[in-house]
Amino acid sequence: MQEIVITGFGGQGIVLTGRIVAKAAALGDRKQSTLVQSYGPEARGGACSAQVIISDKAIHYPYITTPDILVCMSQGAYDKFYPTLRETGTLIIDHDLVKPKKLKGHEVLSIPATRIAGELGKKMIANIIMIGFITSITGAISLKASIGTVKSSVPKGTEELNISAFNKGYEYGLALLKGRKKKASGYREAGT
Amino acid sequence: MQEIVITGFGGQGIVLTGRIVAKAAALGDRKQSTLVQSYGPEARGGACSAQVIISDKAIHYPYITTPDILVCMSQGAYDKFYPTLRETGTLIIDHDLVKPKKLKGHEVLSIPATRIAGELGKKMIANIIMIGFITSITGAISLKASIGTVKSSVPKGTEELNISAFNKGYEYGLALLKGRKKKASGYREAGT
Amino acid sequence: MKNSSLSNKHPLDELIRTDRIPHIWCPGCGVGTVFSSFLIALRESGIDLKNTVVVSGIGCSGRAAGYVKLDSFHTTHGRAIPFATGIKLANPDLNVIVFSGDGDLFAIGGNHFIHAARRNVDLTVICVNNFTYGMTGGQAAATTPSMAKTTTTPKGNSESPFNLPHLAYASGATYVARWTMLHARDLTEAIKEAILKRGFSFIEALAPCPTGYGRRNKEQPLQTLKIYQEKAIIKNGANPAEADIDFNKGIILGKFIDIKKPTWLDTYNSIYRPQDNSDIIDAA
Amino acid sequence: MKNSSLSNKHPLDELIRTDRIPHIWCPGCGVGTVFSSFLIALRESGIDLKNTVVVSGIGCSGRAAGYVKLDSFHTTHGRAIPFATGIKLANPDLNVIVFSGDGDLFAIGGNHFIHAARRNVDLTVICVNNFTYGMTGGQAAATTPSMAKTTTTPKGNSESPFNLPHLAYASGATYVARWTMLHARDLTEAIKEAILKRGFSFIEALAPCPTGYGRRNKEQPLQTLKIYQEKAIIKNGANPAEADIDFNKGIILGKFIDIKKPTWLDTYNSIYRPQDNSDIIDAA
Amino acid sequence: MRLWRVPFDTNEIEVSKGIIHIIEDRCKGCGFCIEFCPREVLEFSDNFNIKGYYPPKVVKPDACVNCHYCEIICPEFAIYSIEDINHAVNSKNQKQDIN
Amino acid sequence: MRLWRVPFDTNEIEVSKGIIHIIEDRCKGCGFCIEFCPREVLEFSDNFNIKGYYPPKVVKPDACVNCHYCEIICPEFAIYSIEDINHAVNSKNQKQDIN
Amino acid sequence: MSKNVNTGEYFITGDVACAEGALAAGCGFFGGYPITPATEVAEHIAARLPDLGGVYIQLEDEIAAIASVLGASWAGVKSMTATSGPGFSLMMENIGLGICTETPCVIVNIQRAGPSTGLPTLGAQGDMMQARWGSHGHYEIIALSPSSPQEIFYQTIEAFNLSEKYRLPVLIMSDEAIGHISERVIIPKARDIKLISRIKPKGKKNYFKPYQPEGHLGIPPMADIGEGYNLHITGLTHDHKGYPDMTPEGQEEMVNRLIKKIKDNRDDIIRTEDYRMDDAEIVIVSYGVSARSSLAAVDIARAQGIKAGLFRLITVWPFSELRIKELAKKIRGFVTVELNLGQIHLEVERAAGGNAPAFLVGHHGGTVISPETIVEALKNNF
Amino acid sequence: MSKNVNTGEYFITGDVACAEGALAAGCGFFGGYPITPATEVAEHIAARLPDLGGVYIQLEDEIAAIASVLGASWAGVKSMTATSGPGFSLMMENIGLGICTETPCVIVNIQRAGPSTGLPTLGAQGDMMQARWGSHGHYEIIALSPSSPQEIFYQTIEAFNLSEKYRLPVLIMSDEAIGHISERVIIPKARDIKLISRIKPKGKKNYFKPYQPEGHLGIPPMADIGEGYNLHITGLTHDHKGYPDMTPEGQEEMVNRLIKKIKDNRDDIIRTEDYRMDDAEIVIVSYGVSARSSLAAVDIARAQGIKAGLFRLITVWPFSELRIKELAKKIRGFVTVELNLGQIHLEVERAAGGNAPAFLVGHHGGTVISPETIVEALKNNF
Ligand SMILES: Cc1ncc(C[n+]2csc(CCOP(=O)(O)OP(=O)(O)O)c2C)c(N)n1
Ligand SMILES: Cc1ncc(C[n+]2csc(CCOP(=O)(O)OP(=O)(O)O)c2C)c(N)n1
Ligand code: SF4
Ligand code: SF4
Ligand code: SF4
Ligand code: SF4
Ligand code: SF4
Ligand code: SF4
Ligand SMILES: [Mg+2]
Ligand SMILES: [Mg+2]
Repeated sequence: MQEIVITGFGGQGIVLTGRIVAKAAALGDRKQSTLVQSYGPEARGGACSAQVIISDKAIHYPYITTPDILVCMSQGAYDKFYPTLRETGTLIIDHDLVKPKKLKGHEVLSIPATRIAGELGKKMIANIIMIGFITSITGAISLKASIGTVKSSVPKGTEELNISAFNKGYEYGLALLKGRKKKASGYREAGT
Repeated sequence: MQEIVITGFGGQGIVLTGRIVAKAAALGDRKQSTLVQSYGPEARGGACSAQVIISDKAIHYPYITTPDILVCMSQGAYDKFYPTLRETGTLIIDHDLVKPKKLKGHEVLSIPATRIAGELGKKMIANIIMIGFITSITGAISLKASIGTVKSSVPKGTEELNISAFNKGYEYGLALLKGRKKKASGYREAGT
Repeated sequence: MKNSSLSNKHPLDELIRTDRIPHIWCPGCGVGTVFSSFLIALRESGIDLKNTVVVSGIGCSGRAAGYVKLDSFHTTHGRAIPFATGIKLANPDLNVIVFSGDGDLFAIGGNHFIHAARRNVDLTVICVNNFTYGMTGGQAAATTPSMAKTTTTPKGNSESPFNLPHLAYASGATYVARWTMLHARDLTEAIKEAILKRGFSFIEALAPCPTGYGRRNKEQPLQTLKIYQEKAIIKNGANPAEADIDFNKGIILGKFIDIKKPTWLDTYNSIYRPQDNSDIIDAA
Repeated sequence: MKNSSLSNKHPLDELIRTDRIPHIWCPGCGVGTVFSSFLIALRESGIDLKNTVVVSGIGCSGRAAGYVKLDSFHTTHGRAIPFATGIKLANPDLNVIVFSGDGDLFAIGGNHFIHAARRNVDLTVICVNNFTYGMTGGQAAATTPSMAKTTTTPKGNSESPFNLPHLAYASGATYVARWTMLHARDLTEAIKEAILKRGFSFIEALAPCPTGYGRRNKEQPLQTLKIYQEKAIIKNGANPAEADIDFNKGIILGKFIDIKKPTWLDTYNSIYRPQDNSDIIDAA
Repeated sequence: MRLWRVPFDTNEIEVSKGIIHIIEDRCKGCGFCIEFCPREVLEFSDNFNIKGYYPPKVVKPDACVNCHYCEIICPEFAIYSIEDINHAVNSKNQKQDIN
Repeated sequence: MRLWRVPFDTNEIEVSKGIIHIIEDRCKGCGFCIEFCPREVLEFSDNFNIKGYYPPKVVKPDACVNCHYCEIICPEFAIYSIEDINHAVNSKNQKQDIN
Repeated sequence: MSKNVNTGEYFITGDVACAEGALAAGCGFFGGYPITPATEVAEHIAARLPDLGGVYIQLEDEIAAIASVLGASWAGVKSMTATSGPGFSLMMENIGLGICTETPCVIVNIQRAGPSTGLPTLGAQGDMMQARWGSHGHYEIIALSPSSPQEIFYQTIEAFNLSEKYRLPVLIMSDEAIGHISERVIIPKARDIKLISRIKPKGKKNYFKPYQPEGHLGIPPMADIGEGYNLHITGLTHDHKGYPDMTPEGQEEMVNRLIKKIKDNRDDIIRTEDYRMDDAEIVIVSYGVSARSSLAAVDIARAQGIKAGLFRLITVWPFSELRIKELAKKIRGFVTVELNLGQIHLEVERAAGGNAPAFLVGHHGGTVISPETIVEALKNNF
Repeated sequence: MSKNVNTGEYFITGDVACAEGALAAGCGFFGGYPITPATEVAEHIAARLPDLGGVYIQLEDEIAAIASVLGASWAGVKSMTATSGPGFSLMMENIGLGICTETPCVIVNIQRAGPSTGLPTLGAQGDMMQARWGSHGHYEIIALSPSSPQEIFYQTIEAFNLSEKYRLPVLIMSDEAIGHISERVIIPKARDIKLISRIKPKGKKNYFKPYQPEGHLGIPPMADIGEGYNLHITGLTHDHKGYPDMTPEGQEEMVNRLIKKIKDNRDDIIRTEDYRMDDAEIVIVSYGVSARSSLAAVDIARAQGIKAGLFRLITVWPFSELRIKELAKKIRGFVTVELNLGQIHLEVERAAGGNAPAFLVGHHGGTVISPETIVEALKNNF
């Protein structure tokens, strides 16, 4: 079972991100999954989060108190949710929007998703980049399921743009993983 | 305890009749009394009745199934209510409006209240005449209480007319009682 | 006496639930006359009566649904119009007529009236305006004339009444007329027109309520009718804003509004299923 | 830079619950501007603010009651007007202002509006008309233009909107005006006039809802304001019946109605306690 | 009882002759038909019906022009007229009748 | 972003001079004040505020005529002007300023 | 003020007595809408109130009526409305607003037989559970049920007192029978009527928190409009300041307070009456008009040697749970008598907790249960 | 017709699944009014229904919405509306009309936290007793409570079936959590969905009595408008002809019928689910989203050696009284888990009748009860 919390502010497509991840797991990877979302006290804007659980067994209680994976796309969200992340959990952030503070030993996996999106000419697409990144970094959902779900979830005519955004995120993740492996092995080498 | 049911059709002042009798008992004679009224299924017009209980003790259940005194001011009301009259009960009718049928041995105490009212020039006053008649015939309420309550219950300026109507009814009752006594003694004489 | 006869069967009997006659309306009440005009209009309109339904709210006038021998509904107080709207939109083949009182349609039900008029739902709404809540014994209504006595305004009504045709017009009604029950022929004609009208049509029928209203305002039913006769000013096409009811100066009667507009369903169909319904839209 | 400066305190802060700022209104939402105009009007009117109360229903606009630092009530959906009526009649010394949305005042609350107008209860009603239900995410409202896209009319609205000034007029309102939030000065003036007006006064303030309405109809807030600017036709005294909002042909703005009539309380007092209140009646 | 006498429906009279039918026991005695018959055909009867009301009776049978007004205005479905096919009259006759 | 430029409030200008105050962290960046200032006094700032919005900044301080329009139209109580009592201008000066 | 109190002896209906009670309690605003069999309450008030300086207004519907009553209450005036089933149903949403905003007022329901339009002119006690649960969300309520015109007079005063003391809408759940019966009603002198008014805040106006509980009852003092407190009042979940607090914690704090103020003060709120209960083995639980029949039934039953007693609920809500629990341990059984098919009976059964059987003498409505029916049931079940 | 059924696999919210269920059931009329968190039901239907030949209309308020739904049903079309607490309160009067006139339709309540406006975006199960008792007068109702989007899909179909079969408004008492959670939903083939429609009258049209019970269920066949039966339908107490019958006897006959058709057919109506109940000593009674937490709690508890089981109410009303009675005799106790402060719990307690203790794990709303909280309660109470 994997418990993923994706957070940010209204308008960043946080819920859609969660929906694609959860849907990819359910319909693509044929696992069980649930998505619940929550908004802050305000009607719109403000903090916003999506909680996704992916599991091989039926999920009864769909709420997450201590996520395995926390994705933060805003500082406010980071400040609010970081304390809930498990000790063994994975922290993913948008590099330019979040400055991690008070880290309790988690490695910070960051991607400048919003910046890349800006470069692609569409700020709104940062969340798709993030999905790509999550896919490669966490392996919570398969590449096939993820990319297929992105394709079927975006407006007609924008598939190409979105897939290329997805790929950017995915590859950024792969590269990071490689680097991390190297680094990790490097450390090990040094250690031995 | 005396259970009085006054009946007729809407517009005859049946409920006011009941109210005056019950109020006279409660406020004039300082007894306990209750008044409940009921209309037929129709919004207005149709059968209409007032149930009055007069008692020296508290009255808990204010509904009457078998009245001691039944006053009928319409044929429909007679047809409906006569069967409920106690064996020992008193039957009072408006002479012109009710033709008693299927009598079970009750004496019929009748007064042409509506006709007398017509003679007084105000048909609407028949019920006050009836109150006078009830007062003298039944003794359920005292003359003083009854006349006082009539006075305080009718529109200002109409007191005199109403009192004279009351008196007509009251005296008609007295005369009837006298006649009845005579008759009764006559019968006895004959019997012995 | 060959020119008159006693009889058992009235020409309208086929449209009445005779097993429920006599109805509850008081002697001298005007609701029965409006109802009678309505039945004649129904008959004369030539519409398919099997596909005609009458919906009422609660009140003396609202009892009409219980006497007409058609599919008929006596709903909750004020809700005849949305109930009728559901009927009409669920089965557009039905002719849907609302027959109810001023309190029902314009006090508690006022919002439904203005919205149905705005939407131009194809309903015919007949309002018996007796200036009071007859059924509950004669309280002030939203139609009660200023200074009139009612059980809740014992010294006179301190409020001003609605001008119902004006309200109907401002809300979007496509047919608006006012008559009194004394103008039974005009009223019948108007109801017939309204029934045949495609769109939201509204008829205000003034009628005496001797029991609830007349009694307290010292008007015998025949006196009320006399006022209707003497004060009536027939002004077809009058501006509804000026169609006041003033029992001293005059009661403006007539057909005030009769315009063409696509109905709610016409527009809905044209937007949401243009293929299926081209003929219906033409008919609008 | 002597001609500008950063600051912490706004001149309206004394009228705002600054501990609740930022408010919930979206960037580009017009409610805040109408609210700001309202506060300025309040201040400029010179009325006793301690005796002034603001009542809202439910909706984004209805949140205004939560931000104004006066006695203020956020009631139930549609019921601000009767709630306010209770306040006013229970304590006539209070200035009672209703600030709410088009859905609140004219969909669910329509009946209360027309009746309060008919009665001429001395209230000021400010309606932020953003042509939709903003709070619930942008469904069609009774004010949504024909063919506009909303979450419940994905292919376009099949209904026609109310002409609110016409409805207000037909119901009996004594002061009726319409402005857009862009016409902030006129709006402020109008609100001030309405507040000082003795009688039922109504102001419709057009405002963008970029989140609920603009987004689906491809209007950025500034574009909406541009339409307000370009299509505005100011016609004081225009016949409300002709004061339509047509985003192509023109949006008629102005003060349409300003008449004198005794208020509900004036008449009630004059009938039911003439001795006590001769002065009040004079003032009407 | 009679309050005024302006034939209310004068301009609507059909030029024919009617036979009036009365369902007496339905009548509630409101007098609408009597009062507003343009030809004064009706009067209150002297006998009350089972409900205790005084229904109308026909007092000028020949005057009836079958205008149906009594029929429409009756709130009780208690009166109606039927054309007397044996006594068709033209408008001239009609006028004379009245005078 | 700028869509058009017809000084919306021209006929309402008070002939005085204003100092603009901006409460940056209240701003939600709607641009109303910038767009509709009759004197083009304002522009979007380059830095975002704590909420992530770009508030206005004053770019033509001398042009401000203290008309308060930005103040009224701002939905966030984030901007206002105060008369610069040291720089009273008359209408003539004002006109020259603009040209 | 003493003009309010019509001191004297009258022969009047329950509806009129209710109206007189309201006036005696100082009611200054009545927002009405006519409905049988409650209309006479409004009519009597409409005639009397203007002379007392108050206002009667008939609104466009019952929703507006209750909304206006809430508004008037905040304007500092004791306020009420009266209705019957259909109108009561329409008021439900705004009764919830009254509960949530802690607005004192009185709502009279002269019950008629339902469901729906039902029998408008005939009585029932079918809205008792609706009184408890008719508005959405979880809350507590106070409901009284009078058994005579004299009692409805006093209970209306009591209802105002409770509503002012505990800050909530208080219901009078009467019925057509009591509303329309006429009996002697004695209206005492003004000085013999004890009135309670909302507690007013003290201290600095700027720091006033309209929902900060105070005193031993835990009720926040209430500022009226125009007193300078800049109140903000909302039906949203709110904190002590009155500001929206859209969190589960805020919800818990608020709802707890609304519930506890009633639950913790049950002893002060609940009024009941025992009749021949001392040695009763069978306890009739009843209220309103049914309690009159029950009382008569107790006498008949006793005469026949059945040890019956009547536990009469004057306060129906909150329910006398503890007393029933206690009784259950020592008696042979309960019989609930009510003009419905078992509403308060459910509570009796629940509270009896299996310690004593509970039977129902119910009725569909449209009449009054006769004492004989009750005695019959006592015999059949025990 | 099969266009109605969106056969396939989806990842959708409960609200959308509810809408799809309605369409699959053949719903042809939706009378709506937006309210969080039920709006999405309407929005989805608004987009889909016109293509299927049906009509979505948004009314001016919830009262109009329910009234239009009743009207549409009589026009022969399966009809529904969806709302949340405040709107549900407003519908109460006309739900009573639906009950009294025996009008099939479906009303969905996606519950949010109350009372009053409360927490519009956060869930609760605070309207459960309102569902049972919210309209005036005494009546019975059917209410279902789904625990997942897949289940709300099926229950919506089931609700239409029950409403057509038993001729009454059927309630779906869901909650924000289920309305807004997204999960996999499988929509089967049209031919695998069993639909029930009202029984049509046979025999002579002139003598048709719209309220004459028929068949083993005792439900009157239903004629639609326009079929030539000259129906008269009223919310007044009525006889078999549909005519007003303003007598206590008429009342008894009618109300009895309305109640018996539900009570006598409980076995057919009530659906429940047992989870690890075989040897359960402690029985959790729950429904809706709370039943999900309860199910998780059962597993946790079992893992800790506590013999817990879940008795899940799918049909909440009529209440599974008999089952609880039975269970009470053999288990150690009940724990009711619900997002309110004890509503269904009252019924559990009553039905347990003292044979087994009943505890409550309740909550004020605005969140979901966690499995841990429930396990804790199991441990503390047993
Ligand atoms: C919700 C509700 N409120 C009040 C009533 C009581 N009531 C029944 S009829 C009526 C007034 C009817 O007035 P109107 O529609 O003018 O009909 P009329 O009797 O005058 O013909 C009222 C208030 C009710 N039945 N339901
Ligand atoms: C009885 C009830 N029904 C529905 C709702 C849901 N609701 C909240 S706000 C709103 C619409 C508000 O629209 P409007 O008044 O135009 O305000 P806006 O948000 O557009 O400013 C609705 C339907 C509610 N709170 N109560
Ligand atoms: S009370 Fe009035 S409206 Fe009702 S039947 Fe009698 S006269 Fe007609
Ligand atoms: S949703 Fe619309 S009305 Fe509401 S705050 Fe946002 S923009 Fe304004
Ligand atoms: S039809 Fe009737 S109204 Fe006409 S003339 Fe004959 S009797 Fe008179
Ligand atoms: S109009 Fe009808 S009810 Fe009236 S008197 Fe004539 S016949 Fe009788
Ligand atoms: S006050 Fe504001 S709007 Fe006016 S000129 Fe100065 S900056 Fe521009
Ligand atoms: S109007 Fe206000 S919120 Fe908008 S940009 Fe200017 S300062 Fe910011
Ligand atoms: Mg009326
Ligand atoms: Mg709006």
